[in-house]
Amino acid sequence: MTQNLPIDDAAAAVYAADFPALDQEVNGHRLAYLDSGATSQKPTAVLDAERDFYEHHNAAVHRGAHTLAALATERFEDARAKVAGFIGADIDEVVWTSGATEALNLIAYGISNASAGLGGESARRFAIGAGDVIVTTEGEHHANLIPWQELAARTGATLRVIPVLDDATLDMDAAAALITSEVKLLAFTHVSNVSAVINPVAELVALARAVGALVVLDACQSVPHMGVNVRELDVDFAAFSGHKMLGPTGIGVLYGRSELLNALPPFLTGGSMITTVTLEKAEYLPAPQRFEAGTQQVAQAIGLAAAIDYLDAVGLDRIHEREADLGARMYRGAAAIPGIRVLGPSDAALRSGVVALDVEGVHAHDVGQYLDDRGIAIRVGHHCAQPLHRRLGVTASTRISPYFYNTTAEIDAVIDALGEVRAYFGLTD
Amino acid sequence: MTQNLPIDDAAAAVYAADFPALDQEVNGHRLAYLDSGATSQKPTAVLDAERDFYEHHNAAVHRGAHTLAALATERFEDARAKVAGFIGADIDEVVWTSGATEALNLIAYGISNASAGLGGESARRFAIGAGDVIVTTEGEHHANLIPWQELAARTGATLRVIPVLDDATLDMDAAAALITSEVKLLAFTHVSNVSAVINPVAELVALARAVGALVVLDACQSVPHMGVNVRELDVDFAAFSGHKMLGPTGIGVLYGRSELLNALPPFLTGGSMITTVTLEKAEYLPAPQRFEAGTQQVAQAIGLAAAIDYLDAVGLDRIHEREADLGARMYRGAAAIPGIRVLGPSDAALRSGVVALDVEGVHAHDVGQYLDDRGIAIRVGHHCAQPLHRRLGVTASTRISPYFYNTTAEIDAVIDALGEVRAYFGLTD
Amino acid sequence: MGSPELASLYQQVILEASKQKHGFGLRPEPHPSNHQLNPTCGDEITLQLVTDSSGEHVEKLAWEGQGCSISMASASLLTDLTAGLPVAELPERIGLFRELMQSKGAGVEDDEPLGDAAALEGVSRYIARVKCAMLAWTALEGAMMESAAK
Amino acid sequence: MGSPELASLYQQVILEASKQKHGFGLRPEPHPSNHQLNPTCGDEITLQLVTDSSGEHVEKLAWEGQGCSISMASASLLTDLTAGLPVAELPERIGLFRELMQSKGAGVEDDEPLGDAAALEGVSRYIARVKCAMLAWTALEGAMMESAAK
Ligand SMILES: Cc1ncc(COP(=O)(O)O)c(C=O)c1O
Ligand SMILES: Cc1ncc(COP(=O)(O)O)c(C=O)c1O
Repeated sequence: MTQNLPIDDAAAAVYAADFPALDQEVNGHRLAYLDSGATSQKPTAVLDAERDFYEHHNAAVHRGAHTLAALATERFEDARAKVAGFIGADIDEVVWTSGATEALNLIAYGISNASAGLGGESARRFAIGAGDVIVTTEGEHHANLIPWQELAARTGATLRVIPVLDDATLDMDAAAALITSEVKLLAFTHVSNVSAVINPVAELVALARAVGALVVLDACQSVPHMGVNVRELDVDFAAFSGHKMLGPTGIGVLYGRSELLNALPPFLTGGSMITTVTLEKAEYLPAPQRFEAGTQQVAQAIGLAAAIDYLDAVGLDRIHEREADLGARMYRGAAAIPGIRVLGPSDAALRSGVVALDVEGVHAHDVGQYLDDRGIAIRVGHHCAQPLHRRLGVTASTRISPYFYNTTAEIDAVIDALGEVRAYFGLTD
Repeated sequence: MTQNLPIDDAAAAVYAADFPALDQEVNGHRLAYLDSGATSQKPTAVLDAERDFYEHHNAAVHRGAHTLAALATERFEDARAKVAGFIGADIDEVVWTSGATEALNLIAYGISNASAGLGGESARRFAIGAGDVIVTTEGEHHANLIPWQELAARTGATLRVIPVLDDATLDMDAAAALITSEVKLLAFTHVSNVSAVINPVAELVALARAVGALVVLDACQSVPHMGVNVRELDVDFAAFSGHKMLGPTGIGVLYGRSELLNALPPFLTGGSMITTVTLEKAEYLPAPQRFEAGTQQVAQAIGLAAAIDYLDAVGLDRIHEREADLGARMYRGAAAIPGIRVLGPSDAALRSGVVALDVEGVHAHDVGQYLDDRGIAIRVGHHCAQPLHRRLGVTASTRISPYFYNTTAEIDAVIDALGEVRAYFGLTD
Repeated sequence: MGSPELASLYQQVILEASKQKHGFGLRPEPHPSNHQLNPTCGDEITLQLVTDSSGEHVEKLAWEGQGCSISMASASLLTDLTAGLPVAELPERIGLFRELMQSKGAGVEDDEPLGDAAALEGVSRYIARVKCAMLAWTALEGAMMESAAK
Repeated sequence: MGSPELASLYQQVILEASKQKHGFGLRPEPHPSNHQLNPTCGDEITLQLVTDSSGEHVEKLAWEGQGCSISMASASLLTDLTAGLPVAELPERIGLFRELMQSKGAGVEDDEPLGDAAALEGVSRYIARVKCAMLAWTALEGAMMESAAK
């Protein structure tokens, strides 16, 4: 298959062959894994890279001086450079975390610590308190909502939430009204993990810049699926997880503008992030090390670098295009079935490849069970976005989230099954 | 080799064959890996367990309802049960973290959050402020010192430090004097990663209990090397890392007494740790889930469970005995070399298998380089324990930390090299 | 069409019970009660334990909630099973049901004491659904604890 | 005995320079200065840039610190190299030395401008030690920045 041609079913099948987990039977059917929005499968190249590290270079990083330790450090830092290149950041702007959730919490606690007077003079710019406002949106994953609720509770600041419209797109008029001069931070997701909405980053950044607020981007559902350049998006911080982009579990990334990372007080403290420690006090290294206390996820960072090599070889633009096709096919197929309501906007230009839907009269758990019986793995529930589900009037939804290794045949199998599910549960109309 | 016989060199060589990384040449010599105190090597069984998970069960845990997700959840929770059994805890007393450093920070931030009024009525017992005292020791790894310095800075509490004596054992008279009724928390390491000192846990716990203080045990250097039962030790919290006990990087454990974990406010917030989330507020699940926000280190937890199976098969008592032998041999050999000073106590009963030393007139980096030239991997530096090094009058030391896969021949090779190193650098006496 | 396994999960008696929801509707007057929630999907149930005047027999369970067919059917079948039973016998039945649910498809030796609720055996093959089936039963345990605490 | 590689790392000129420590001892009067620390081992150096009255030529570097033989030798050899040099030439020499250190054993085309400090080439084969060799040179850069800021 050529890098220049779009990904078709034949190409997808070739890619799929690189993923051992995709090659299995579930309940007597070949697995159709359509839950990549929760976590992606891993190609052999990633598993090999991790294993190769453990078998040949495993040692403490940034601590040892012996040969293995030096090699391990080099590979670990090469992985950081790889991630930085992938998102258009400088090397020292990439902080390893255990996942996107920790990355978002890191920012919230860093601000909390600055607000408690820690971090010295340079940290003052982050301090917030009563009268200050944090803004997020109604469409967020809990990981980009609760940390800000808690930050507000710790500091006395107020949390404002930009509402979404009936089609789950942001109410931009409300956004303009809510982002006032008291706003110190605006956090929003690039792409929704439920409604598939791709948020208007440039407009939101402009609103934040106009009032001098920091911008935090939840890039969990964009970085794995489309080309993302943090510099072009002009955000201050961005967070994403390795496991959703072919990488291992247990590794995530915080991007932060260098100047900000070097001013933000540390979050986790311990070994390898200090210059001098006395019994009274510790002096901290510059970023990114100041945020990387303790032994890091070394093998996982190296695995993530291999995942990026794989994604780069496939091409993010091709991935994005393919997923848009699969998503549109899914959307059309599902929307045509009586009693099924697809969440999110109908305009394909506003959507990622994800499709979440409600089957009238059949609980999402039962829908999921019916699909699982055919070897189709999709996710049911609130997908860690309770407020959004509440707003859209459903407790739980059924979510189909494809990746570039999925085929149209798999999408069609879902559509077929969805066409039968209401009858199976005794509903007819 | 029989489980009942002590580990001898033949047995150690058989174990070593399970560790691919040990079977390589470094600078033309067979690698002698004596840096397990920093991070251990991994047996094939652990690498296979992780890979098997990725190839057959990889899916989101505690979120999905499809077959793979259910299997992944089951394996993940089985791993937790394995860890719990290993340390004598109940299943819901084991919290996954990215490492010991995060585990210790979790406690510190939980207390911080309680002190800021979060966590409701039940969290009040953790709240501290001006007038309250936290106690740690001069012998700690930075991971068990800086989080408490920062907690004190955030809350206005005071940090007291139990000094060590010249042989790096704790000054227990000072401990008794410092642990007064104002003390709310006592944090200390079970085994020092530098001086090899095994601290008197029972005595320290008794001092803490007498004043109603919580006890936090840094078990990083004990759990991998000796049988540890948290219930018998009667500590409130304990922290350790998977990578030092044959497990993957990126996984650690916080043990906490059930009653305490369920009262402590959450630390990281996000998905999978809540019951109900509104735009204003989140309700949290009971422990351990309330501390496990976001996608967890699933493959790493499963790898750690395989590591525990391996350790159990070898037997912790045999490991402890073997390391004591290797440590004693190293101690005797090094102490007999003119110009070498071994740190820590001379009484073998007070020591783990670790030996840190100072070569008079030769900087530890140069000693390390000389050993590395022979394929001997040991660690040089302050080993994340600057205050202890300062107290012992050295900036950096050379640390030999064996595991059960090391042989006496490797120890003897270190002793030989140490015997030459001063001459090599032009020192004679 | 579903597989035979799926058919044994969604037996007719279960699908019907999930629609009929015996016991649905809370009583206005206070009774020992409990609320349970399945955090993955947001499903929930509030259940009241209504006893006769002596307090020794179940008159009827009353509950409200929303959830998948398994959780609704389970609440309905639990209501049928417990009507008129001595309160003292409840722990044993709940224990037996839990055992059945945790049996991973193996069943229990004697499921007679569970009446029609034994039809939920198929759930035990789907670990992710056990929580759904247990929801009402856990709520009943909670209500009994509240009643005991008084 | 060490390997030939080790011998090329610890050449006689390096071991001697590490003991002689040319330039050791800070001046009491103020000069542009900088402090550098290697966090792994706690090694550190404080270095003063002492210029002639015009400020255009290095009179001599003055420094204090403690560290491994590589870091001490490097400070000593840097002191020898820079004595009398035009300040304007320092950035190029430092840049060349950094290039040499990052060459992973490959060396640089022309290391003549580094004088005896070129003997540190062997360090470039040991990534973990590059920081040691760079310590004094980074401190000199820092001191120059301080001097420029005035
Ligand atoms: C005694 C002790 N405490 C804490 C730690 C920190 O562990 P980690 O770096 O795995 O978080 C270590 C190891 O580096 C240690 O030896
Ligand atoms: C939009 C979004 N934000 C945040 C997260 C949290 O990521 P993680 O669970 O990997 O920390 C997810 C995935 O679950 C997500 O889809």
